[in-house]
Amino acid sequence: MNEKNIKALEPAESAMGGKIDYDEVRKLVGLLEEKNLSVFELEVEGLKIKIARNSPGAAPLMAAAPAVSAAPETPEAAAAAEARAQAIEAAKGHHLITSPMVGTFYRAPDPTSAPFVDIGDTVKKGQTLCIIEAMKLMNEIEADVDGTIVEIYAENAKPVEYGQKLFAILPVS
Amino acid sequence: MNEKNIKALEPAESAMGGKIDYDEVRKLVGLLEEKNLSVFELEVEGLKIKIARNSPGAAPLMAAAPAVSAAPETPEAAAAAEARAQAIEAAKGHHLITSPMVGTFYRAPDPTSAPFVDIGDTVKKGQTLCIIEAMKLMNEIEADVDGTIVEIYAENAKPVEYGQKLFAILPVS
Amino acid sequence: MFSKILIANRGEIALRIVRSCRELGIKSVAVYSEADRQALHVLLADEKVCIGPAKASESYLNVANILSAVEISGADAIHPGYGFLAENAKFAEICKTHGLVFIGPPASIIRLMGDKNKARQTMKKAGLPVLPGSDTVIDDLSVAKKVASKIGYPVIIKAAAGGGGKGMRICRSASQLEDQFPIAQGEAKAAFSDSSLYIEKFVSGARHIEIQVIGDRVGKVTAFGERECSVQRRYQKLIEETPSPFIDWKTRRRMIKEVEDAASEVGYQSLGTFEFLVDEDHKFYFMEANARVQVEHPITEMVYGINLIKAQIRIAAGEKYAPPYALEMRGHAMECRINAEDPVTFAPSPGKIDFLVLPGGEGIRVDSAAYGGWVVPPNYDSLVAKIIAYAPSRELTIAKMRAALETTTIVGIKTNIPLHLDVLSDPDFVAGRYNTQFMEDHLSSKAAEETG
Amino acid sequence: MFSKILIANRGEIALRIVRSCRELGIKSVAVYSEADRQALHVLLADEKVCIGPAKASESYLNVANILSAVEISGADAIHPGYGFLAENAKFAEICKTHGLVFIGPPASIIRLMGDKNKARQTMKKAGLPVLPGSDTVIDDLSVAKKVASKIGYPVIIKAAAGGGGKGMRICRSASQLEDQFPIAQGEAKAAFSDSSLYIEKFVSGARHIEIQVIGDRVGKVTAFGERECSVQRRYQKLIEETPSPFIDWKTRRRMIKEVEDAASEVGYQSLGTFEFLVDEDHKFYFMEANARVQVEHPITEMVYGINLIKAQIRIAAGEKYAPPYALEMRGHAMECRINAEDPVTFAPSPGKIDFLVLPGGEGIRVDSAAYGGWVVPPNYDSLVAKIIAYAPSRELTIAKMRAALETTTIVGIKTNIPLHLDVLSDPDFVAGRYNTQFMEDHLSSKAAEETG
Repeated sequence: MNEKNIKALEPAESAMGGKIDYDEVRKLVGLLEEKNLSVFELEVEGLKIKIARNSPGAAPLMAAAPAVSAAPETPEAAAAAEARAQAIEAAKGHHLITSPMVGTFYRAPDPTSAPFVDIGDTVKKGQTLCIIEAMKLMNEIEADVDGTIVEIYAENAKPVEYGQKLFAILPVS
Repeated sequence: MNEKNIKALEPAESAMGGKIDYDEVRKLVGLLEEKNLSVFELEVEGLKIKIARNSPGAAPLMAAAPAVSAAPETPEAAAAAEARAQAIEAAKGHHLITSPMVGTFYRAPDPTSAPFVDIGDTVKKGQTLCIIEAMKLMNEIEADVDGTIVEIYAENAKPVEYGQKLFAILPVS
Repeated sequence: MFSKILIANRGEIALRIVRSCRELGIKSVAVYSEADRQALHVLLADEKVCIGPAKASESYLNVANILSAVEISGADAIHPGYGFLAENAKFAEICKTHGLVFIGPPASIIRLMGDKNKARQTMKKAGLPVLPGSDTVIDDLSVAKKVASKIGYPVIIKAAAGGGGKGMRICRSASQLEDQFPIAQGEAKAAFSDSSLYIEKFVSGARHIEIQVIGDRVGKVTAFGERECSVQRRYQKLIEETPSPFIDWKTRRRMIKEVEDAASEVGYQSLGTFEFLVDEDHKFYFMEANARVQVEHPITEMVYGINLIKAQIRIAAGEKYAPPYALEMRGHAMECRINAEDPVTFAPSPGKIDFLVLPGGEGIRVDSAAYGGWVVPPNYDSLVAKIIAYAPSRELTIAKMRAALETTTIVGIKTNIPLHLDVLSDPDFVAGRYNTQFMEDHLSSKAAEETG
Repeated sequence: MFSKILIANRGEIALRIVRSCRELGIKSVAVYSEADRQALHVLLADEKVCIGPAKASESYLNVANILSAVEISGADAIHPGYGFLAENAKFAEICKTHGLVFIGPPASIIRLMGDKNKARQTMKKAGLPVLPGSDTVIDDLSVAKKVASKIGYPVIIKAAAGGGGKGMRICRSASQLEDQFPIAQGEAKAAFSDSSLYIEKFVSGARHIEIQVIGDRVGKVTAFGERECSVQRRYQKLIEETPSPFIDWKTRRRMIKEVEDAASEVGYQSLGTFEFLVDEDHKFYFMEANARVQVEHPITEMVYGINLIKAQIRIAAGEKYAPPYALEMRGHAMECRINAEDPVTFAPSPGKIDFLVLPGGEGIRVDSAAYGGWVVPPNYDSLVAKIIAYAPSRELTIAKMRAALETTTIVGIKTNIPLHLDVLSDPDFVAGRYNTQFMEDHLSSKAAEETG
C-alpha cells in the first residue's frame, strides 16, 4: 500500500488525446521526482495535465529520520512507467477492468490451477478474469466486453483498492 | 495609500506584446473584483498573465465588520482602468517617468503657478516635470528623454511611492 | 499500543487523526472515495486504500470495503472520526468480532446514547437533571397531547434516534402540536428510519452548553470545563467558545462534577460530549450525549493545553487517562467553522480553491485539510477549515479571531467568513449576550436592515 | 494608543506585527522594496508604501524614504522588527526628533547594548556574572596577549560592535591569538566599520541560553524562563526550545531574578533578550543583550500563553506591563527555523514556491509570510517559516515537531527541513545532551558516515 505511485488524475482532467508526447510525460514525472512534488499542473496548447504523487516532503533525505522509515516498496521507475502506461491505455482506447471492491486479487481459482486468463488471450463477455477475495468471500470478476487481454496490472495474491486497474482489454471492433 | 489598485505584476511576468486583447484584460480585472482575488495567474496561448490586487478577504461584506472600515478611496473602475492603461503603455513602448523617492507630488513650483507640463506638451531631456517633496526638501524631477507628455498619472499634492508612475512620454523617434 | 490505525473518515478530522498517529509513532491508513483521491488526509497518511465511488453510502459508509481495507493493510484499530460510522453501534460490534479495536465508546454506550429518550432516562437515573418530558417514546398524537399538557406548553418534539435538528419542532399550543407531530414523525422516519418521537419542555432563551468527557478502561471519567455552542443556525453550530461568557465557576464546577458522576455511573469510555440546555437562572438540563469526538473539541484542547485525540487513542489501547498537568483552564478559545458556502444564501459552494492563505501566528490554530489547488468535492459536508483563536481573555480572543479571518484569503469558492466577521462584530455577541435564538435574530435583523 | 504604525521590516516579523496591530485596532503601514511587491506583509497591511529597489541599503535601510513614508501615511509610531534598523540608535533618535514613537528601547539603551564590551562592563556593575575578560576594547595585539595570558587560554575574541559571529575567533594559545587577532580585526572592520575587539574566557561545552525581558515606562522589568538556543551552526540559531532540558528550576529562578535586577538597574524598556553562556556546572555568564524582539520569541509566548509584540506596542504607548495571569510556564515549546537553503550544502535556494502545504492542528503554530505562488526573493535572509510545536513535555514536543515537518510540503525551493528532521532524530538531541558544539559535531559525524 505504501507504493509511491505516480498517477495521472481524474480522467476528466487528464483528457489526453493522440496529441500527447509520452517523452513529455516521462519528463514531467522526472520533474516530479526531482522537485519532490506532490501535485503538479501544467497546461500546454489547451491540454491540461495534472500529476500527483504520494510523497510529501523530501523522500530521500527524510529517510534519514527513522520515524519516516516508510521506504518505497516499488521503485520510482515503476511508478513512472505506470503513469505512462495509463496514459497510453487512455489514448489507445483500451477497455479497462477495474476492481469493484477492496480485497485480494487472485489470477487463478486455487494455487495449483492455471490462471483464468493471460496476456494475449481472447475473452468473451461474462468470462471470469480473476477472483477478488473480500470478507472471506471469493468474488469472480467477469469481462464486460469481448476482446483480447493486452495487460494485467495487478499481481497475484496482492491487495487491490476500489477502482484499481486489473486488466486492459482490446475490444473486438 | 489604501487604494485597491489592480496592477499588472513585474514587467518580466506581464510580457504583453501586440497579441493581447484589452477586453480580455478588462474581463480578468472584472473577475478579480467579482471573486475577490488577491493574486491571479492565467496562461493563454503561451502568454502568461499574473494580476494582483490589494484586498484579501471579501471586501463588500467585510465592510459590515466595523473593524475593517477601510473603505476604498478610489472606485474599482479606476483601478481597472489603471491596469488597462499600464498594459497599454507597455505595449506602445511609451517611456515612463517613475518616482525616485517617497514623497508628495507637485505639478507646479507653487500653488499659484501654472503646472510645469501638461498632456500634449513637448519636453526636452533635462526639463523639470514636477517636484517631489520629501523630508521638507523640494526635489525637481526632470525628463530623461525628448518627447511628448501623453499621460500624467499622479495627482497634484498627493503622496507618491518609490517607483510609482508619474508621466508617460512618447519619445521623439 | 497499536501499530497501525485505519481512519474511516475524511477531511480535517481524518488529517487530525493522521497527525496524532504520527506523533504517537503509529502508522496510519487513509481510506478514501474516488472523489477524495487528492485529499490531504490521503496524501499525508502512511498508506491509503480507495474504498469506493464518491457517494458516501458506497465508500465511507461501505463497511465491507472498509473491513477489507483493514485486512489488506493489516491495521489493528479503526478510528471513525465524527459522522459516517462514528456512532454506528453495529459497526463498533463488527469491529470487535473481527478482533479490531474500535477507537470510541463500547457498542453498548453508543447504542444507549443513540436512543435519545433512553439516554435521557438513564442520565436522569444517574443523577443528571433533565427537562420535564415524556419518559418513553411516543408514537401516537393523543398520547403526545396528554404528555404535553402535563408538561405545559411550549414543548419541543424530537426524534428519538435524532440529531442535527431533524424531526425537531417547537409547539406552543395543543393545536400546533396536532399540526407538527405528524410532520416531525415523517422527518424522523425519513432521516433515521424510525418515526419515534419524544417530548420535552421547551426552554426559550436557553443556551446550548456541552461538557467534554474522557473515560478510560479502568472506569475513571474526567470532565472538562464547558463549551458554549449557542451560535447555531438550524441546529448547525457556527461558532463555539470556552469558557462560556455566561457560566460562572460555581455552575461550571457543578456541571463537571455531575457529569463525571453520571458518566462513571454508566461506565462511559473514550471521548464523549454531554449536551445541556442552560436556562437564564443557570439551571442546566441534560439533552443528549454524543458518543464520539466532537467537531469543536479543539477549543477545549487550547484552554487545557491537552490533545484529546491522542488521549483517546491511548485509552483505546488500554492506558489510563493521565493528564500531563493539573487540569486548569487558562485563557479563552473560540472556533469558527469555515464552510464552503454562500455567506448570504447558505448555498454550498464546492469547487477548486485557486489561491489559499490561511491565518497563522500567535494564538491561531488551523485544523483544515484544504490546500491551494484542491477541489472541494460537492459530495460531502462543506466544512473546509476550523479556525481556532486563543488569547488570555474573551475580548482579546474575539479581536484575534477577527484579525485572523480578515487576513484569510480563499479564492475560487465562496465561504462563510463574511458571516463570521459579521457575527464577531454584533454588539450582543461581543457582550456575550446570546442564546440559541441568536443567529435567527441576527440574520433576520440583518435582512431587515438591508431591505429597510 | 497609536492610531497607525509603520512597520520598517519585511517577511514573517512584518506580518507578525501587522497581525498584532489588527488585534489592537491599530492601522498598519507596510513599507516594501520592489522585490517585495507581492510579499504577504504588503498584501495584508492596511496601507503600503514602496520605499526603494530590492537592495536593502536603498529600501529597508533607507531612512529618508522610510520617514517620508511615515509622513505621507500619517503613522505615529514605527516598529522596526529585528535586523535592518532595529538596533540602530541613531534611527531611534531621529524618530524621536520627528515626534514619532520608535517601538523599542530608548536610543541610549540600544547604544549601550550595541557596544558589546561596554554592555558587559555595565551588566557586571549591575550585578550579572560575566566571563573573565578585557575590561576595555583592545586595538593592539600586544595588549591582547597580555590580557589573554591573565585570563588563561582558551580565550575568545569578539567584535565590540559585533553580532552574528562575525569577528569571533577562539584561540587556544598565544600563537593562535597572534594569527587570529588581525583576521578578527579585519572582519570586524568589514562587518561593522569598527575593528575594536574584546577578549573573553572561552568556555567549551557551554550552552547558549537567553532570558527574555520586557520593561515598561514606569521602570518595571519582567523576565521570563529561559530559551535554549545552543543548536547553532556558525552562530546562526537553528532550533530553539523552552524550557532548556539542562536548566533546573533553581538556576532558572536565579537567572530570572538576576536579569530582572540588572535590567531594572539600567532602566531597560521594551523587549530585550539577555544572552548567557551556561557551563556544565550551571554557572551562567552574561554575554550580551539584544535590544529588540528576537526571532525565537514565539516559544516563550507558547509556554506562558502571552503575546510579546502586543505587549511591546502597549508599553511603547505608555501602558504598564500587566500580564493577563500569573506568569507560569506550562508545557514545552520548540521552534524550527525553516530556511530556503540546500539542507546539505547550505547554499541559499530562492525562487518560486510552486506548491505549499504548511503544518497545522493541535499544538502547531506557524509564523510565516510564505504562500503558494510566492517567489522567495534572493535579496534578503532565507527564513521562510518558523514552525513552532507546543506540547506538555519535551518528548511529546519533539514527536509533534517531527510529525509537523514530515507533513510540510514546500515545492519549488529547497529547504532545511531534512536537516531539522535529522537533528530531531539525533539521540543526543533527543536526550537533551547538547551544547553549542552540537551542530558542528552532528554535521561532521554525518559527513563521516556518508563518506565512510
